[in-house]
Amino acid sequence: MSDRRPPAPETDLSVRLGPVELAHPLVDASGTLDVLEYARRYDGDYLADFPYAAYVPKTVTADPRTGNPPPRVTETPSGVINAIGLENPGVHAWIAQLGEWAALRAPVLVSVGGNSPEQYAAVISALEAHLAAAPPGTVPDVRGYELNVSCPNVVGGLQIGADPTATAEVVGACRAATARFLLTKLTPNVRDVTEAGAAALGAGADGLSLVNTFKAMVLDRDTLRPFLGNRTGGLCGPAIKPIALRMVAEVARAFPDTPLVGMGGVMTGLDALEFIACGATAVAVGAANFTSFEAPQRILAELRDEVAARGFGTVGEARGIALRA
Amino acid sequence: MSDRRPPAPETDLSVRLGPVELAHPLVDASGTLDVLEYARRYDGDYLADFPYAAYVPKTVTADPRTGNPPPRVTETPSGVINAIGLENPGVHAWIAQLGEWAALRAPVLVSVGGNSPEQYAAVISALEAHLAAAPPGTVPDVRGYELNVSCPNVVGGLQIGADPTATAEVVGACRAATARFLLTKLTPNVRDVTEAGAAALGAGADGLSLVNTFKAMVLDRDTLRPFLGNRTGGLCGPAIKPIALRMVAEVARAFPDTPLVGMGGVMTGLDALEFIACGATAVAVGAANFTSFEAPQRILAELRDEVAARGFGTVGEARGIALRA
Amino acid sequence: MSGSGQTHDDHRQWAETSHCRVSAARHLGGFAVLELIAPRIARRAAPGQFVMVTVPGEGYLLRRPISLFSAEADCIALLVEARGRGSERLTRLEVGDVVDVAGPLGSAFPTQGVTNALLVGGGIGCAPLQYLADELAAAGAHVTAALGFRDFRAARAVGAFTIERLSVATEDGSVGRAGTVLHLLAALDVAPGTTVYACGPTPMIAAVQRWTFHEGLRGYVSLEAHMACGTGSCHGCVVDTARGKLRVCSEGPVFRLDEVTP
Amino acid sequence: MSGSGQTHDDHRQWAETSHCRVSAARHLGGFAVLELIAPRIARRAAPGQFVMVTVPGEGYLLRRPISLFSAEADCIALLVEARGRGSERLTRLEVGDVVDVAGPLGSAFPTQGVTNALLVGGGIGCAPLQYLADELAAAGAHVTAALGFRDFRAARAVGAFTIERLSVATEDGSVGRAGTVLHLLAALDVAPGTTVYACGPTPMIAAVQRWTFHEGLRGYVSLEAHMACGTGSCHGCVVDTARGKLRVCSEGPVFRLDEVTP
Ligand SMILES: Cc1cc2nc3c(=O)[nH]c(=O)nc-3n(C[C@H](O)[C@H](O)[C@H](O)COP(=O)(O)OP(=O)(O)OC[C@H]3O[C@@H](n4cnc5c(N)ncnc54)[C@H](O)[C@@H]3O)c2cc1C
Ligand SMILES: Cc1cc2nc3c(=O)[nH]c(=O)nc-3n(C[C@H](O)[C@H](O)[C@H](O)COP(=O)(O)OP(=O)(O)OC[C@H]3O[C@@H](n4cnc5c(N)ncnc54)[C@H](O)[C@@H]3O)c2cc1C
Ligand SMILES: Cc1cc2nc3c(=O)[nH]c(=O)nc-3n(C[C@H](O)[C@H](O)[C@H](O)COP(=O)(O)O)c2cc1C
Ligand SMILES: Cc1cc2nc3c(=O)[nH]c(=O)nc-3n(C[C@H](O)[C@H](O)[C@H](O)COP(=O)(O)O)c2cc1C
Ligand code: FES
Ligand code: FES
Repeated sequence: MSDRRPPAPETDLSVRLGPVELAHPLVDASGTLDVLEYARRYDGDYLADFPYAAYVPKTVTADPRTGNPPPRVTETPSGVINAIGLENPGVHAWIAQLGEWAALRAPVLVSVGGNSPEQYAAVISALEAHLAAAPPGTVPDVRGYELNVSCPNVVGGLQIGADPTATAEVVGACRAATARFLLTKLTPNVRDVTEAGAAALGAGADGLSLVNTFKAMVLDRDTLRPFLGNRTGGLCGPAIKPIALRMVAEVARAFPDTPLVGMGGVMTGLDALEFIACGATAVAVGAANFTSFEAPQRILAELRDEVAARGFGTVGEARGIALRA
Repeated sequence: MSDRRPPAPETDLSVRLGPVELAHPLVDASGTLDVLEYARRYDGDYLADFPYAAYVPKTVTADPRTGNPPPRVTETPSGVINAIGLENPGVHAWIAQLGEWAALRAPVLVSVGGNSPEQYAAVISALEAHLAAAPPGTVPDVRGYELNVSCPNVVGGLQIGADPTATAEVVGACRAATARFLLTKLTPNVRDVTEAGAAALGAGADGLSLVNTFKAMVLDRDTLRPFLGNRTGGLCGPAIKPIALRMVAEVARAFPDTPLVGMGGVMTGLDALEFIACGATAVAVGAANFTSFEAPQRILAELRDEVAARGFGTVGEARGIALRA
Repeated sequence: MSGSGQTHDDHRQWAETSHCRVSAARHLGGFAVLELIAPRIARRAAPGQFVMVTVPGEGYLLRRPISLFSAEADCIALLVEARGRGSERLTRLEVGDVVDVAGPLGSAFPTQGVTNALLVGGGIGCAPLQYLADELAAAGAHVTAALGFRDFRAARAVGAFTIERLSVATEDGSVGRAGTVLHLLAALDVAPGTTVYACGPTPMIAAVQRWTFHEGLRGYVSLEAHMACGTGSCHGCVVDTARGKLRVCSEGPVFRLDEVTP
Repeated sequence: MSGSGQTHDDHRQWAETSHCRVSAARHLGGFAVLELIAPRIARRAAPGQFVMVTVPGEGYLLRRPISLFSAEADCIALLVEARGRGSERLTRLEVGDVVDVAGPLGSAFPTQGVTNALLVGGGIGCAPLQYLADELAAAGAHVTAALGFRDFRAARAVGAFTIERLSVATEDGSVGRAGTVLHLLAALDVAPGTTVYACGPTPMIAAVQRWTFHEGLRGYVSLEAHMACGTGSCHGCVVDTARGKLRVCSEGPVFRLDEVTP
């Protein structure tokens, strides 16, 4: 919108993502913001000032992973491609770090990855055991999980999410391991995104998040060989937003009362509102975090303005309005 | 490339797309260039000066189609979305116009659409009958067909291409109707693009073209309702190029000796060369036609420069080099 | 998006002018009148036709259709309203900037044999009417124009017009008569046989159509539609007409008032 | 793309300067030295650190990592080579243009207790060495620099440097000594205990590493990697080191010469 309106801080932006109360709909997309790294670069108390309504850390797996060979990231027309390959220290080392950000003043949804139902469940069981035993104040406020069955950059990642049966097995194993809120993150690299969604919900997931990245390839200008060390990577950013919106709308139509986290190319408050209009409960911001430290604050301010300027009393009033016949 | 080199017109750009000799690898993508409309706006003899190596007209169906309600097109970040809905006059009216561009000095690959194997075959049979009876000079040089089983904007379009069995049925019916070169145009809206590719080749297709557009959605800024009259549309342009390249590479790897027409977001000569490096025999240019009347000439000149500057004697030497281990 | 910057000037068979220089620019708050040096376009143009303008800078894939506001000698002029990203960028063009422009495209307003002309415009739909008025006046016709705008800001575009018999209405009454352009028409003394030329938003077109039928007048209308190619190739810009679905960029933008169904 | 233009200046807890004005720009054919007014960055910076620069205009999603070429009072300077689209755009910045810059980021070259320093740079890898030389010299160290370039064009960057004891080599012999920076090193009289600081292309780093081992010297290296976040968040920029995979933007860009495996 070209003419900026005065901010309208009284607009109610809070939403309920299943049992999780969010101050506003924006969360970070897994793998794009590290709360400890941000805290290191911030002059104030970042754990108190955390701008997103919930924190989704980078996917953690049972075993430590070294990830893919470099290069791992580059730019495409209106997009970003990455092939990190789920580099992470493994759940035990990850748990050992929890104390460092225990003071985070936002609910946490832990992103979990793996190659088999057992590996996913092992991450959750290890964390649940730790949470049950941890003295208050030594762990962050973990409210739930996001099962990343959709990473295109690891063996077993995309494969699980593209196969409804395999998805249901992972979700079932995780459901048995926790009573907390359970999201399943869907891959867009399928014919019908509602199939894996139905499988996940049928196996006990409480909600769905989508989309993860699109499997894609970029060539090196000079050699015409695949640029990324992993040859292929996952495409995200504004380039994919129209496809992501379509998929979120399909899922919202198929599962009307299900908590949904929509994502894919959100760069502005209007983008976020579009995902909500397509039925998302909350909206995750990924690549936009790479554009500025202050991207979340800006997008939130814009979302507030957009909601107010359109006369919605609450952001919930905008939910699903693109789906009406 | 920032520093332009002198053109190298001696570089051999010719390719063989199955039995069809092409002066260079560039063809237009179906639905993005109308040869008669261009001729109307051209000062010279456009049918003689046609810049592409082959002409792929807009998809024609057995029955006349009025297409989708407006709006039908708009821009997205680095992309274009359309929901034309295969508007066309039907094969009989279409055949009646053939005389007007019979002088086109380029081979023609007729794009064919429909909702059933019979409808596809009916288009081909009608055209074959006409071609067999037509006096020389009254029809263009039809060399083959491109079966559009992948339009996301009509009932039966995407559905066929996303279903290998349905794809095979369409291809089989068309194979029985013609001895000419038969391409099948694949949809990217699938988990594994090689499945429909294998089905098409198994049923008698001579080659494959890909990708058609990605099913996507854009909202109206003001109303937050779907912008396109058809609600959803097909996304193309540079935004999708990384995904298209990945799919072309997958198909080229799976079917190494198959004629392939690669497309999706080609705006420059380097883009075209990238598709060739990923295994494409020829490259189709779609949305770039919307940027300038002279886009094909520019892209061809750039391709020639790129091929020469990299020391390839022929464009064929670049084919598939991104696929090597 | 690359590409468009580098056209090959040896292919001169197209009425497409790359690196078209802005020779004058008037900025009217939200609008701009841009004069461009484009001899090949100017020479062929007729009122009602449009050009496809490449928005300078990365990130604009499609060209924007803009009507000819005037065409004289070597120059064309465009009246552009900042509506979205691309048109906003165009209104910020300055003298010396260069843009790529293709045209003239589409059908023109028939003017032959017209002695009395009534030009009716709403909002930015007024853009093609100046050129039309000039041509009609040059051919000796008696030209009256009625332009309607939403408010004061939209009415700034009036500053670009030099039509002699010109009346203006704004819905909020801030400029000219309060009301729509229909109120202006009702107040006019329209000679029988007057040819009506209309351009503007759909509800206005519908109202003008009803009014001309009622008055027993004939006329023409210039329509807008979202375009991709602008060359009749993509079938993106179709509108319903009495002759079936027609392309605004190719069969239009000018249609007979009685054949469109706004 | 949008977005990056509009930052909220009330969130000042980040060393991120939006609308950072270019106060001086020197264009050296393919390179540019840009001086930017960025007090919050300048105040905290140390040699070896870098900034993430938003390329102005639509169509650049990722920020570009650029080393600090100098930092003094309220200003920082960057030495930028036009390599691809984005860096080319940056080299075209002019005085008065504004860019968004975040930093200082990453690790700095350790300089404490250094009395003899040998700075070895290859190509645009030379960029962080001027700032380093200034700091070392200010701390009383004896600084020698050896810079290698491919050819005459690449060597234009030398014009930006004001290091006193500076020798230059070009592979084609067009400027300075013919050969690589290794040939310069071989000709130098290096005091024992000299600290080596290296930055440049991977083969040069590997050669310098071998040379320092052979000479029994210690040193540091600044590495490059393709980056997305620049903030340690995405794990896009990892390199193999003796300490495992480390992030260039967070644990680096400066590493000990003996811990990297180029
Ligand atoms: C035949 C014709 C003549 C026109 N003449 C003029 C004129 O003289 N002066 C003027 O200011 N405007 C004119 N317009 C409208 C002008 O084309 C749009 O305002 C402009 O394209 C909007 O682009 P944007 O980037 O600002 O909008 P955005 O909404 O950001 O653009 C997104 C896409 O939608 C298209 N689009 C958006 N609005 C319209 C619209 N109303 N009509 C057609 N396409 C649209 C754009 O071209 C672009 O492809 C004309 C339109 C047509 C069809
Ligand atoms: C810590 C660090 C410090 C640097 N310091 C300087 C400096 O002082 N001066 C200077 O001119 N250059 C420096 N570079 C290199 C500079 O970042 C790249 O040349 C620049 O990003 C290229 O962008 P482009 O748009 O021109 O290239 P494109 O290839 O068009 O960019 C595409 C993407 O690849 C990335 N990319 C391309 N080349 C490189 C590269 N060599 N290293 C990292 N990312 C790359 C871009 O950032 C962008 O995201 C530094 C790099 C790093 C990592
Ligand atoms: C560098 C990078 C790393 C990512 N890592 C993860 C990850 O670890 N787990 C995950 O579920 N998604 C990961 N994603 C995907 C994002 O969470 C998100 O689904 C995707 O980027 C689309 O959102 P965007 O367009 O806003 O970036 C990653 C994306 C990027 C760009
Ligand atoms: C306006 C428009 C109309 C199209 N019509 C057709 C069509 O009739 N038949 C078809 O097979 N593909 C059609 N396509 C798809 C293109 O042929 C092509 O597959 C796609 O646009 C990807 O190429 P691009 O990114 O270069 O545009 C159409 C695309 C556009 C943008
Ligand atoms: S815009 Fe393509 S046919 Fe009119
Ligand atoms: S660039 Fe993201 S971790 Fe270094």
